[in-house]
Amino acid sequence: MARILPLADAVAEIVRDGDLVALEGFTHLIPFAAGHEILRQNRRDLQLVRMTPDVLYDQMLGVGAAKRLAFSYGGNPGVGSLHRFRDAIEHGWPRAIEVEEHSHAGMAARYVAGASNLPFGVLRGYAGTDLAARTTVERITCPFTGESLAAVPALRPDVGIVHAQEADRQGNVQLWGIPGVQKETVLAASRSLVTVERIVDALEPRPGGVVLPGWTIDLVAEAPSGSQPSYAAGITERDNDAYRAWDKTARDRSAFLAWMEEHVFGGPSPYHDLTGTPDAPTPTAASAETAR
Amino acid sequence: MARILPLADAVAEIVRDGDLVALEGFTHLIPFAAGHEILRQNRRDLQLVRMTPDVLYDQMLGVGAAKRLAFSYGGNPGVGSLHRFRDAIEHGWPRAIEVEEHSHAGMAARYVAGASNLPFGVLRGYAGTDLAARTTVERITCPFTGESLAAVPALRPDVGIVHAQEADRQGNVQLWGIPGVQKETVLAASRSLVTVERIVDALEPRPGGVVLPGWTIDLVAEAPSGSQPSYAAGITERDNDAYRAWDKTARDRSAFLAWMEEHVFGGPSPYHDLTGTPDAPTPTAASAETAR
Amino acid sequence: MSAVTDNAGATVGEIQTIVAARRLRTAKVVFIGVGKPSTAAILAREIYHPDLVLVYESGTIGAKPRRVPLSIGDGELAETADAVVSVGEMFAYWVQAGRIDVAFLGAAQVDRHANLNSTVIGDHAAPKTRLPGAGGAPEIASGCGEVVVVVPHNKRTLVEQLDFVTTVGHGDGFAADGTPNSSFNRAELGLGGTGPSAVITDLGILEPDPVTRELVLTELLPDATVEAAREATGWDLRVADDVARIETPTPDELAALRELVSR
Amino acid sequence: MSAVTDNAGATVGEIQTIVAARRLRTAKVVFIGVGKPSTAAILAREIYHPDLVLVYESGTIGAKPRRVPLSIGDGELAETADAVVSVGEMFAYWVQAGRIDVAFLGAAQVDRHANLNSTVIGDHAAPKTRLPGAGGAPEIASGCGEVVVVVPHNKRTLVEQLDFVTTVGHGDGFAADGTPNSSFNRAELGLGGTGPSAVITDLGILEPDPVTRELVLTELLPDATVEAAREATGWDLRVADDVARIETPTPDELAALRELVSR
Repeated sequence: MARILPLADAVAEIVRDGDLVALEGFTHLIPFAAGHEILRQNRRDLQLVRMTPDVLYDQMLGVGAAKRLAFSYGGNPGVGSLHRFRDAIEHGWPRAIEVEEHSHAGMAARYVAGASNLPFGVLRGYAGTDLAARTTVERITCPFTGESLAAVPALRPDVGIVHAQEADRQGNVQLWGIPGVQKETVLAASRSLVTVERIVDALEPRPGGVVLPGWTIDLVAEAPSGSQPSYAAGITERDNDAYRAWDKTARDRSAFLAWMEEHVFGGPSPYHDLTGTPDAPTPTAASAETAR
Repeated sequence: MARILPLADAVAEIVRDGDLVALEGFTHLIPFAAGHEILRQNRRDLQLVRMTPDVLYDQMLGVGAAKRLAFSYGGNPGVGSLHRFRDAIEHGWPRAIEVEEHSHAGMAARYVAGASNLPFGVLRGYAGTDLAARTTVERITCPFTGESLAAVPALRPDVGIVHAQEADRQGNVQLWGIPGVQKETVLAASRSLVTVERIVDALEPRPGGVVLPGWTIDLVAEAPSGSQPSYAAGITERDNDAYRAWDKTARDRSAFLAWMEEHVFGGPSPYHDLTGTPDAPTPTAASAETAR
Repeated sequence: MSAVTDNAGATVGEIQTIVAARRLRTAKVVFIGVGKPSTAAILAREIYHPDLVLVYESGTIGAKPRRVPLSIGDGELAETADAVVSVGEMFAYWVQAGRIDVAFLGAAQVDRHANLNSTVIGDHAAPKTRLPGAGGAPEIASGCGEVVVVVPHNKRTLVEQLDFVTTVGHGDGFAADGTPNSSFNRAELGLGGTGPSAVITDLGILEPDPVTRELVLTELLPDATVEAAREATGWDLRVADDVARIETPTPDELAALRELVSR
Repeated sequence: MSAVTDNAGATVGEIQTIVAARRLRTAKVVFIGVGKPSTAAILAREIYHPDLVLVYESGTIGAKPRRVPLSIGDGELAETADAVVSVGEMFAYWVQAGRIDVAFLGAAQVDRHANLNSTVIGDHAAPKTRLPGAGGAPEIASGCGEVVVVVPHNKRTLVEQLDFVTTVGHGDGFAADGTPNSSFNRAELGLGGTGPSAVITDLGILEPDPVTRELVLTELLPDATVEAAREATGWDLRVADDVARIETPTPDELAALRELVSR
């Protein structure tokens, strides 16, 4: 059975400095509330993993919380660049990060292999690209046909964090809509946290429902609107204006830092109602400063 | 878009003598009606594939329709032996069959590889077993960890046939309940036929629903109760008595042949209402004789 | 199992089922095939351990059957499950990933190191008796934390030499000093889990020696004897110094089992 | 795209979108990223081809969006899809399996053999401009039947030499006698599909030569010229003997596009 904790307690328990952490959500169910809580708790030297680092990872990279990023597409979907991501890679600001990049197909195969307890995944991919020489990929030969395919290493994060629509009181989780790699993230990770819009007495089976039994999850935390400005199908709407507005905020280092100070470190989240986390610590000025 | 045909026409179009044919259904949604129609049409030298050959394959092997069988578990679940399957393997009656056997994990990996257009699947399996020397499996080394794993060849049937609860008039199919390898069978096969309990105006999304778009399927045929004595969740019930009764019928060659003559070749199916196939041909005495 | 009235003493079949159920008192997640193991797991969930998670290879995770299903794919399993997944996912994400603590397996033959045959009696190419085959067993036995084997106790089942190794138990075992008797052992084969922890028969319980991994008779059913067990075993059966007597089923256990089977 | 009134002539951006939409008249299943290609595919489904199946890499198969989504994962895509699958399944069972006829891709750089860069400008280890990266492009381009590239026509985009090969188009191409110019070609790399069939720019359409696979200017937008296209290309652009003039968008096409974008 998963334990149900306030978000701040859950993050404090599960994320450690230096961890390989995947906060997943393929355009949907992105765990913004959990990510912000990680920043408020001033976790450092994270090795972040995510197929589609978007605004959340822009924020995490922008305050220097990560030393490494593995990913496959680092853009603000439909808007443009992630300016903090670019600044970190192009100028090492606020710190240099090591980058490992894959294709989506490769990252998905890595998660599937991790969830399957296989050391590698196989795909038709990478052949002829310059990626092949700059990432962790090997060629493997089919023992039956002699064909050459790509092998990618399994992804086994220390911590997997995803958002979902609901959990019951035993910590069984159900999500629906675009499933992304949410299930694989939890099943591949050594430790897992699922934030949910709401906790209900019983999960009602739904079309498209993906259920993760509570015994496969370590911690569940209630975080209403916790994936905003992305969304939780059927409960919240994607806040496209917030994604567009982020482009302007993130272009400028000072504007970015001021925004983070006001909305993440110093005040209520801009995106969500954190009633699920009454005990969220307010970071001291010192810790917020260190975070930069 | 899948074409919707009467069952007899669909089978006549899609199954040829000698084909590698998978009629799948993991205890649920087993396509009995389609299998019986294949027998009525007197297809020969089939290379049958199925994870769990049960009563349907006992019948198909018992009339000598197959020259080869690839499988992972050949039993009458909860009842005991498949006597026709045993007679074919132990005594070559009515004809000898070539056997390729795998484990469930291996067969599932073969279907997944086939549906994925990969030449092989990888699993932790077969090591130390006598299966390894008697089936198509190779060892493969992880290029990252050096671990040795099993590689199994992808399964790409000529024809994949499954049963499902419903299709709409464009041939989009929905099934629910135990999904088995139904999706993989259709996606891995060169040609596919889905029999359905009913054809509806529009598919209503359901909990646990697996949808196969019509453009991934060649043919759809209506076959109400077409998976009896197995079942279609929510529509028919598993006929456990029929499975138990089969044990007695199949023990004796003459009793078996008489049963097949009466119920499959000569008369209405014992299991289902074939109103979906008004044009099912009645085999001549000669063709029924050949089938033995 | 022979017919008994509701109040009669337990049959050996009933005791065997109850003994199997008791093995699940501390398990969290159990993987189940058909037959006695299914009954035992359902019983364990009902009387010892309501949170026990039943996983069937048909893809039903957390099934809560009220009746003993005939097949591992009966409709009630999917209807009551927490999650229902494809067979491919079941074996990859759940069995191979090591998420299951205990698996129950049957077999036609078991050898002294708890290797199992469910494929063939006689030669594979020209079998005397063709058995159903591997099913999920080989990978269940390497993916789950431990395996409990449930078989009848007789010389046809407990044999000196398997006709076919379908599922690896403890391979060729180990010498008394802990060195493997051959390369046929779980570590060298890269198998996960700890392998068979018990063989539950209708005479008693055999458990692997902690060092040699040879099966040792450690417990006897109420009316069974060491002599009967040795006589019904196809090899020279080792017997523990202190063979325990299996506790007779309690009236509650027996009543619950009978009520379950009668549903 | 510059502002126009509803009744004004089409902008080049609008024409580019309509040209892209027209490429889908005979496609059955199209794979879509964000931006212009998404608009083009939705438009094609609405005005030419109601059965066109739109597949988004977010896992939504057969989506029927009424609006142009900002991201490839907007809620309307899942709500209107025939099936919604995980990302792992999308790339394995759908893209890699070759079930998709046409894919639209954008890129920051395109070379004369339609190889694409969406990773980096400058050196990968010390980039001048870090781009979003590969996303699904490399495997989309080897799994789908053909690829249509949609890019602006300028020397920064159509370059002599890519800074990074993210996605293989036609490799190093072929000599006039059909022998490959190097081992960098689709067949030798084992890639599926036929690769890029067109590069649609805001000046015209470039298509690979049937033999050499070098891009050739084959069609021009209504107001574009061969000279302008050559001037805006980073290599010595080949021009077809008979460059066709792209048909001006019909009032119906233009009205439908504008109505779609305004929703």
